[in-house]
Amino acid sequence: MVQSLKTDEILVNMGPQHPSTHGVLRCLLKTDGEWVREVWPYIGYLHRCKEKIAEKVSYIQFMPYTDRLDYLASANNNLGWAMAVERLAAIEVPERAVWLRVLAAELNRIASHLLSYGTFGMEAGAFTPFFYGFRERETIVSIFDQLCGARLTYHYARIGGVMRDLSPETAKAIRRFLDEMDRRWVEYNTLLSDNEIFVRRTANVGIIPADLAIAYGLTGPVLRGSGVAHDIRKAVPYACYPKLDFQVCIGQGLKGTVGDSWDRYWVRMLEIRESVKICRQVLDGLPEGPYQTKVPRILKVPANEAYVRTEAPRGELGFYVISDGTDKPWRCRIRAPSFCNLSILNRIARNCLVADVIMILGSIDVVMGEVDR
Amino acid sequence: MEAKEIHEILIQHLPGCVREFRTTTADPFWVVESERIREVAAFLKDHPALQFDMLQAVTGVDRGECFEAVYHLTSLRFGHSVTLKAVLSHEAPSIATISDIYPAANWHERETYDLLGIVFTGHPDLRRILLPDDWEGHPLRKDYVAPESYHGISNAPD
Amino acid sequence: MLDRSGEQPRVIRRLDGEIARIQAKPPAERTFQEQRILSLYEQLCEGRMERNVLVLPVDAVLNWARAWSLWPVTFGLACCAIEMMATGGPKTDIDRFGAGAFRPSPRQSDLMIVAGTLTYKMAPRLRRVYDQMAEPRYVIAMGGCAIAGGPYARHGYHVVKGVDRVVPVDVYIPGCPPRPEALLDGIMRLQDKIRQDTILRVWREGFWPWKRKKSTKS
Amino acid sequence: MPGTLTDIINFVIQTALALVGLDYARVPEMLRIGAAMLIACAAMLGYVAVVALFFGWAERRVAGRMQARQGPNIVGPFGLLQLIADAVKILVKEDIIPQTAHRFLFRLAPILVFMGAFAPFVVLPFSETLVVSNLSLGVYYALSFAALEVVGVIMAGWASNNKWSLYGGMRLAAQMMSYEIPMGLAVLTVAVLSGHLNLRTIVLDQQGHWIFSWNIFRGFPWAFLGMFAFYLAGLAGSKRTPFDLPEAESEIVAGYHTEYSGMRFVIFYLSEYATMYVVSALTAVLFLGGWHAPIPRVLAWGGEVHWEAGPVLSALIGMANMIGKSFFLMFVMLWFRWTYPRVRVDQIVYLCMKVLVPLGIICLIGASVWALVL
Repeated sequence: MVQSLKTDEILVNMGPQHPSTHGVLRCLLKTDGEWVREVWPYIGYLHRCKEKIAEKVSYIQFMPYTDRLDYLASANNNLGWAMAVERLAAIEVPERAVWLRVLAAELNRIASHLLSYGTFGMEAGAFTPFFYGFRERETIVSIFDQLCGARLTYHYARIGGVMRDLSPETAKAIRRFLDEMDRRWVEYNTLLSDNEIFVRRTANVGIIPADLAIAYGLTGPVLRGSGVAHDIRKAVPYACYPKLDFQVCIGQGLKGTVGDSWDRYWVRMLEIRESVKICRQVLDGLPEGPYQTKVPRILKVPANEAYVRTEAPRGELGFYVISDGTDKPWRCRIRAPSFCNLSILNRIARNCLVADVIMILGSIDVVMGEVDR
Repeated sequence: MEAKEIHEILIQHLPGCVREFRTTTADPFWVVESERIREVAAFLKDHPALQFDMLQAVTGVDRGECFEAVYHLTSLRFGHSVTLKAVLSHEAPSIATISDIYPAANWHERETYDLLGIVFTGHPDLRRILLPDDWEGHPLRKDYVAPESYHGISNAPD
Repeated sequence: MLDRSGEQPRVIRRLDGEIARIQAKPPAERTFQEQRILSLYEQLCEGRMERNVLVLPVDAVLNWARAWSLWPVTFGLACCAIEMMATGGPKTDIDRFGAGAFRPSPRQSDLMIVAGTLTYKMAPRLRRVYDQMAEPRYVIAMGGCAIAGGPYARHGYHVVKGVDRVVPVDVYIPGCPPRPEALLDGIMRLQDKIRQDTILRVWREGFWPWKRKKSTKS
Repeated sequence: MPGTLTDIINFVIQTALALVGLDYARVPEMLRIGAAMLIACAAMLGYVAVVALFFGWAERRVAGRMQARQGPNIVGPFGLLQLIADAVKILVKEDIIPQTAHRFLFRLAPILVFMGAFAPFVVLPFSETLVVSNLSLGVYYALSFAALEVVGVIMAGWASNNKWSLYGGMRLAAQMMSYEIPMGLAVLTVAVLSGHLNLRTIVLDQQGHWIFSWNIFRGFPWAFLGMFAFYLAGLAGSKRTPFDLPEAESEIVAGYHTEYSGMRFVIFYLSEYATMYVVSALTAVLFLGGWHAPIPRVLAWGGEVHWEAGPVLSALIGMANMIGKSFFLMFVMLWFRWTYPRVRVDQIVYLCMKVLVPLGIICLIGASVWALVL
């Protein structure tokens, strides 16, 4: 009887144009009715040749391209590239610039997590969180507008410092936003995090055990959601993070198993709060002084190589740069967190429903600009 | 753990594996024998004092006369990391895969194959990952020339 | 060339003798000036035929409806897609213009906002989405990458240098990425373009279902 | 005193013809009934279109308000013409039938769906007199026609020859087949309480003391629980969030109407709002006292004081009550949609089979016991 009821498996192509694949990801699903037996992600639909371009343009010229890597976290990417080049060329950065970079990076982390909150809600079928997330994100974006004149591609951290100093008005606007964010955070949780339907959609879905997460090289909230307290800001302290007081948030399986989609989502929500805390500390402890050192217009970097790791909103962003004494890098490898995080999809999205694949994808929160580079 | 201590453990347990240990660069690196990369990777992963449990990236570098495969490993437990390099021939760059030791290497190796044409022998699914399947050439090679057009779409600048 | 009523506008009547003289000449002997006059006259007559009392109200209603109900297809490629989403967000609410109903299916949408970099791997898919859209359909190329490859135009071996190499584009919005206000402006420019449209254009290509070519869309 | 809307129309026609000196009685009876029915249906169709347009607009405005933005506000005052623009545009849009689709079924599907959504309007009473056809098995008729929609949607999903459409169709099949059970059980609860299946009689039965004679309170707690079962099942039947799986756009693109464009898409759109209205109106009729006013009779002319206010005025007031209740319940649907995430396909069946069906059975048994005891 059971044998005769066996149905056929069909292959369904999800993407590259699909409302919830975060851009242009293509997933090939092998489905048996609503059950997904296997998922094969296909990437490269946004391969913009970043690593080749890095070899063709100078160190300073490559900075705008890092903006467009993970376009939701430009400030973090700028920070990573600036740190990599400064380490290769042994450039000292003034203390104020370091703090300002951290301020920009943390604000951007909030913005990125807010967008992730919104799109995750939308993928679960709730539209309103998307607009709530965007409302606060818009405030951050306008702060960046004041800070560096751009809304999305900030180009704020420059090699040897930052682009502009923080004006008192902007500082005030940031403080106002941080106070507002505390209130909104509670509102977000009422709307989505504690919603019964949402919890049932995400808890116990797409569980990533800690050892699997490490084996696949996952980083960021995806790794921390599995209960591994690994944060580059703490593990390999850089910039002014050692002087700041913040916590590494990990998934604890509050609604289900440790490492499920809800945990990953919750880690992001907690990180918003931690970032708010960091921003306050940065504003309080911002040292006086210059915000930029003199860097030659044609920056020739001696033959050297370095792998510089920073904590972007999606995980470990590594720049492996090999210089050869000219003003252009010989090779620049970008270790994008989303690329590694996505590679686990095939492993965890098995024997689940079509709707679960969407939730797992949303909880991993990939940005295709970074996956494909 | 400092790089020097790691180096001592390496040459003690795996004699003849390390061809060179360079500390002059910002990040020290080991050049290992390309035939023994699997052995080194498995050792680094399992040794109780090292425990390099996470592979961060596999990178291919076109050095002009040769190719290099670069592996970045880190240990979440101890917080130390290493950079391994394997030198490959320019004519037929090929090295054994470590994707069964580190599952994370799977996509990285595919990408390196795609962009540089380094063949990872034993890889379960060595296909192009970023570029279309019918793309010609490996773009990150230094002698790569971009195609004139692709499927009838001109590549010439305006 | 004359319209059906036989009435000519005064300007044309004054030119009548001149036109007749030029028309009487064999085409090879006409001077450049005369050719210009003749072609202008023809254009004027054609334009006049399209502006009649039957067509104008229909045009007005249809163009009004089309201009104020541009449903975009949910199609984001890269960075610009974030600004496209921000345009739908609370600050610059694109829904005010009736263009906020993002449809997941290209069949039901009128507007494709190509927001971001188009790559060679993606180009056939973009073309396919465009092909699947129902007429009348419009395309906005948003951002430098969609216009001409943007910052990737020079060294990007895998980037299509302008989305107009794949699909016809109605409005280009420069910026990297354009601000939401710029996208709104682009939509208004598209509305201007739609308002100049006339039903006669569709009529010539077969307005009635039984005269129209059978749909052969995949 | 005319009994139904058809009678009223007949009366009006008769009067109008009498004014020009023609005798309506000499027209064959079939023709007379047919003409009246046709006019009543046209009126209902117009009403459906107006409701759909109004709620299409309201949905976007309400969504805007809930999402801290404006919603359409440029086309016409308060954006009221927005949906007119949408309708005109989409009606003149190209109508695509994919080459690989089954042409006949592809065309038939929207018609069936709309039939299923529209047919229940015939028995919906707007006031004591304003009902197109006062069927004695009104509830039964409404529910059975609602089932026709499933056939249409499965047909649409299959004939499109698109995998996502097929998913949508199959999801709806599973969803509606199972949700008809709690719906029927809830209706039976009411039927047991009032002893009728005629919608007009059910409403007339709820006449009396303010809101306490309404079914939700009369059969407390059974009908009270039954209302929630009915409303939730109806929500699932009308494919609204949190049960909008057949057209879940973040999962299966646009579900069963992925391949539909232009005119045919409008029909799906219309029938979605029509179903919403039917469910809301049926809830109002079965549980919330239909056209009876919710305020004490000293303050209103609804309910039993109908004829004191004159037939026309009382009909209008009853209609206002009825439409008001239905619109409120529809607004609740919008509220749900812009607040809740979507449930998963296994959860939707779970909710039906393990929560609503037992609830419905308990209600039915409880109501039967009460009917026997009281």
